[in-house]
Amino acid sequence: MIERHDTDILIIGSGGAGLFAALHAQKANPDLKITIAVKGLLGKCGCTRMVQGGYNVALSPGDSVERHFMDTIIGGKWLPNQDMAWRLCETAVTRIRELENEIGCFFDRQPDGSLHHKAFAGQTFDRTVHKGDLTGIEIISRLMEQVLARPIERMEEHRALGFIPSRDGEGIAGVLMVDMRKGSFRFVRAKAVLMATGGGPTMYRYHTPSGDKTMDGLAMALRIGLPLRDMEMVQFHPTGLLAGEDTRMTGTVLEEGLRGAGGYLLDGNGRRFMFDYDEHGERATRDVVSRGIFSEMRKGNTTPNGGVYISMAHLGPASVAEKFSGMVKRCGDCGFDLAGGLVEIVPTAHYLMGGVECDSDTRTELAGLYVAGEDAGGAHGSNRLGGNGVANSTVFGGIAGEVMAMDIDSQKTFRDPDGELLQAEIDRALQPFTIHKRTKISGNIHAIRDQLEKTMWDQVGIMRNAEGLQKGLDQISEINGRMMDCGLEDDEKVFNLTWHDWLNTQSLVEISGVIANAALSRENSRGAHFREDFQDEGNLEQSYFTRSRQSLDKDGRPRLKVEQKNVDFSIIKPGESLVEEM
Amino acid sequence: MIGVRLYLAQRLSAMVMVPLVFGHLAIMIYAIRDGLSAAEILSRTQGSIFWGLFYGLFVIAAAIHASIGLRVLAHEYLKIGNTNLNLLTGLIGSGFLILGARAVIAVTL
Amino acid sequence: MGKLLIKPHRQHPLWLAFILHRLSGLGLAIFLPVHFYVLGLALNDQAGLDRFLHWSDNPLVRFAEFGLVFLLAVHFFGGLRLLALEFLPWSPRQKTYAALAVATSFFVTCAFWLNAV
Amino acid sequence: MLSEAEKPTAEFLDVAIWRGNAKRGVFHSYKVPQLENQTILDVVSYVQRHIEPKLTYRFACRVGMCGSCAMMVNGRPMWTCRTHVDRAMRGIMRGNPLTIEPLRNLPVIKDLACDMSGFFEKWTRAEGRFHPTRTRSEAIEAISPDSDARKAANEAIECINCAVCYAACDAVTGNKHYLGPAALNRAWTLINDQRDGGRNLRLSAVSGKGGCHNCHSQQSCSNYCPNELNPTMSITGLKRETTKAALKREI
Ligand SMILES: Cc1cc2nc3c(=O)[nH]c(=O)nc-3n(C[C@H](O)[C@H](O)[C@H](O)COP(=O)(O)OP(=O)(O)OC[C@H]3O[C@@H](n4cnc5c(N)ncnc54)[C@H](O)[C@@H]3O)c2cc1C
Ligand code: HEM
Ligand code: SF4
Ligand code: F3S
Ligand code: FES
Repeated sequence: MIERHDTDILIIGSGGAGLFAALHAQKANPDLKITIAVKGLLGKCGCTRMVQGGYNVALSPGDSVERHFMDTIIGGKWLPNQDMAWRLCETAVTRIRELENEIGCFFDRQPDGSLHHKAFAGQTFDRTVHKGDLTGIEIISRLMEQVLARPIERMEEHRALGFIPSRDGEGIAGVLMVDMRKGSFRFVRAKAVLMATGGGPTMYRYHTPSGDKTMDGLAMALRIGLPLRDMEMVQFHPTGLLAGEDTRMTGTVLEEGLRGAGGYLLDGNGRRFMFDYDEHGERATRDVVSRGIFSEMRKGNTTPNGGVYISMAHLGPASVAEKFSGMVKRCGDCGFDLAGGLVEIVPTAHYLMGGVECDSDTRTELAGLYVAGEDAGGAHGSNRLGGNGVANSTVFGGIAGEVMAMDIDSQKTFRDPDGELLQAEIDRALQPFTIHKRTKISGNIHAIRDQLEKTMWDQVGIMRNAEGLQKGLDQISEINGRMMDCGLEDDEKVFNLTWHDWLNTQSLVEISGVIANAALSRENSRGAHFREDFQDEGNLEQSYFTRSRQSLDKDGRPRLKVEQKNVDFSIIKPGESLVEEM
Repeated sequence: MIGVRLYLAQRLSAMVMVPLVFGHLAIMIYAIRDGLSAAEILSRTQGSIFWGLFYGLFVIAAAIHASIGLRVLAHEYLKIGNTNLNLLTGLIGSGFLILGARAVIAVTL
Repeated sequence: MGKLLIKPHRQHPLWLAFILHRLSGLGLAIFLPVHFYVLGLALNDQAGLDRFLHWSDNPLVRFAEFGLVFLLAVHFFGGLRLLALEFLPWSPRQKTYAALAVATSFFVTCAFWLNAV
Repeated sequence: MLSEAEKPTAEFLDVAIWRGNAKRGVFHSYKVPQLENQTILDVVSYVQRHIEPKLTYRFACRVGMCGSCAMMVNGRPMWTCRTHVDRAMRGIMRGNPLTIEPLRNLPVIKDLACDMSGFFEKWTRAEGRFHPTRTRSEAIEAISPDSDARKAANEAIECINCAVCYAACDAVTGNKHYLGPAALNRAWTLINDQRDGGRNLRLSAVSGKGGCHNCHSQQSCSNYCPNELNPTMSITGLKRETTKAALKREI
């Protein structure tokens, strides 16, 4: 019933991290068998493709890796893992050259032929390299072409379900997957596994990431007891499109530049409100604007769909249509007049800074398991700079590829999988069918996910407090209970999206619990984490990050423990700087 | 199913035919004003090296052009494979050539 | 436009121009051998050729001839359009050219026909 | 904008969705509540969420970047996440019921999801990838954004590999070797990329039995490309360059 398959290196996910890992591993050792397994089509899912703004890299004269590093640390409010942050800024320089010179990306140029760098919020230098406002498409399409042309095995529409450690628990033996097209299980043994499923906070009512991202990787890591850090750190983008409940357009990003160019945010009555919250008005930072909008929404000063408006018309519809042609066209296709009318918006969950703990070589606690990209925690601390996301996934994806190839060089055999765990993971994936066999009731998984999204948005969202977080936790556990009553008729597993919706929701529920617990444990406000009951940022010198880890209690029930670990200021301490004039 | 060489042959033959067809159309419009008779046609063409070359070239170009054109149609609509296609192209081409040569000889010699 | 006749994804002017070129080419390829054969009659049967030309005074045959000239004209001007499209720098006015090609072929055919009757 | 008469008035849309597998399939009818903000993808999602849980389709980004969600809507290929229902039902596109089918020219896996591997295999076969002439240890080449070649390269670059053009093209339907508009469009960008070292390789690759010369300028590709790219123009460029190369006996 379960098919077996072997490979040397198994990569899960085909975003910037996954594709880079494959290319680097292959280059490091062309004899290795390398497999990419991905939930959608290779290169056509995930968020690297959706990158609009661009890629941060210190290339211009006058800019420096030190400067980029300092911006990253300060942007992350001293929480980043400094070794990772340094590695990120340093390697970004070679990575962008590799993207241009070897992979074939073409980034926008200045009239003199050199790379164009644009400004991005939170940075002391214009260092964001881009291809118009479709940078991600250029990066992923070019990477994808290179991967397609090489002997790299592809398992498309294969969903990873569980990491299976070895019998002795010393390392990873392989990954359980379901071939979504056939609806059948496959166990893939590998000497090294890279987790690059890209996190993605899609458990919020409004969210930007692609539909395939549902925290599967983090949930898998959680279940085998790996430590997750910074899980309370969820970044919200202030301007997501608000188009109603039943459309997938809702939550998608409206460009940051609209505010920068002078767009107004208006409440339901047409009043500009951002100056009530910050002297910079609409041009304040992402988190401030998100909180401003959220406050108005709480007060009920909302538009018909419960958000606020963005208005550009005062800048002249024609010039807006020219300057933001892509955005205006996208809105137009969907029935909105961005250039001349009012468009409803709402803050939207964008990025998860938290992830699996690892070292700056992408190694996790479990031998043979590596992590890169948005799944990895640490590089951004409490807040990610715009432009550091794709840099992060491409930098560490490449590193993972090399490190994996090196690490398994002397490894002759596969690890022996823990059969019990494998069976447990299969049973877990089959749960909805088992439930249905027992109850004969088909549940409504979409209603459950809606409930989860509402809970996370209301209680564990942009502004948090102890009472709400506790309420959120209670609701999450209630939702978890509903999951266990939500059956699915077992008559067709072939490409059954509703089964996958069930599995998606399950991953989201698991990780939502972690986010809420971590948020409850951090009693200060740092970066993306804002506690109404603890608005102070806390002592910088004694900065700590949260580490969440799940273990089984003596009755075999999962228990989550959240610890506070001191940040290791391995390179720089609060109050110091690597850059002279800062 | 054609590669660059067949493509070129087809386009070049088309270009060759451009002035020829143009000329032919013009003459036809002029010539048929008061009806067409065998004698009339022949009196114009017989013994003329010019018309011999003119129509000779046309026949060759048309043979190349049409055989490749029909090859494309045969492949796309009848799903004929490569070997048979080559055969077909050759057959059609020589058919055109033979019939055409016979016609040119008939009207010019 | 007949949805059944022409599938929706084909319902745009340039596809119609394509199919017109294709059908006219096919028509010519079928007609030309016949034409050659008829002319070849002159080789040993001038009377036969005359009989044919006489027969072709018949209105029905006349109409068919009109069709053939139209085919040639359509394919000729359409072919010019294609050669220009392929060998000259791109012009964004493809639809205009396609329309122009068809219009010119009508014009030429009419000229031919007016002369003939 | 829609005239009053053209505005769909019904509260429910009549939708016919093709369901089946590689071997056979039929249309199923559904009634979907009509909303003010509603894309074709939303209609399909509604059916899966509320009526037919086993309906299979594909999407990822929801905003026209990933090219996963293309389908035939009222007989025409288009991205569904960025096609408002109103637009699909206007003018010549109008259809009642609204019909939704998998893309043409690709084998169906199930319902609305097709197997795109052939499409990407042709992308590779057309040498649709960069051949480097520099390494990561060298500086990035200075390239004027205003040169003609660069402009030509940029014009064709923003392809999301959605296969809408591929589904629209009858040359693809007729000729299984034909590389198709998207792959050739990509090859053209690379031909114009002065950093690339694979020119002759690529010109040969697009000159074979499935090459650019099998395009008959139907221009359905350019007509339907949701990103307003013009593969026809790219293909004519390839035809010219391969012609020159063939005459010079470079390929
Ligand atoms: C709209 C948007 C705009 C952004 N703009 C920018 C920007 O301008 N600059 C910037 O730096 N960053 C930006 N980001 C963030 C950036 O896109 C991400 O941080 C980065 O691309 C993540 O890369 P990744 O490789 O980790 O994951 P992704 O690219 O998201 O890839 C994850 C992959 O894992 C696969 N996967 C998921 N679950 C499973 C499973 N269970 N089994 C198998 N495969 C699975 C997915 O299908 C996907 O292929 C943006 C993000 C969004 C959503
Ligand atoms: C000056 C005269 C002509 C010109 C300029 C011309 C031009 C062309 C061109 C450019 C094509 C290629 C279409 C494509 O594949 O995209 C073509 C196809 C074709 N031509 Fe001609 N042609 C001419 C005369 C003829 C004649 C006289 C015949 C008939 C004997 C003919 C028969 C065909 C056929 C059968 C095709 C294939 C149709 C297709 O592939 O769609 N052509 N022609
Ligand atoms: S050329 Fe246009 S239609 Fe074709 S795949 Fe690219 S984006 Fe899609
Ligand atoms: S539709 Fe097809 S025939 Fe050519 S112009 Fe486009 S590729
Ligand atoms: S879902 Fe990505 S293009 Fe439509």
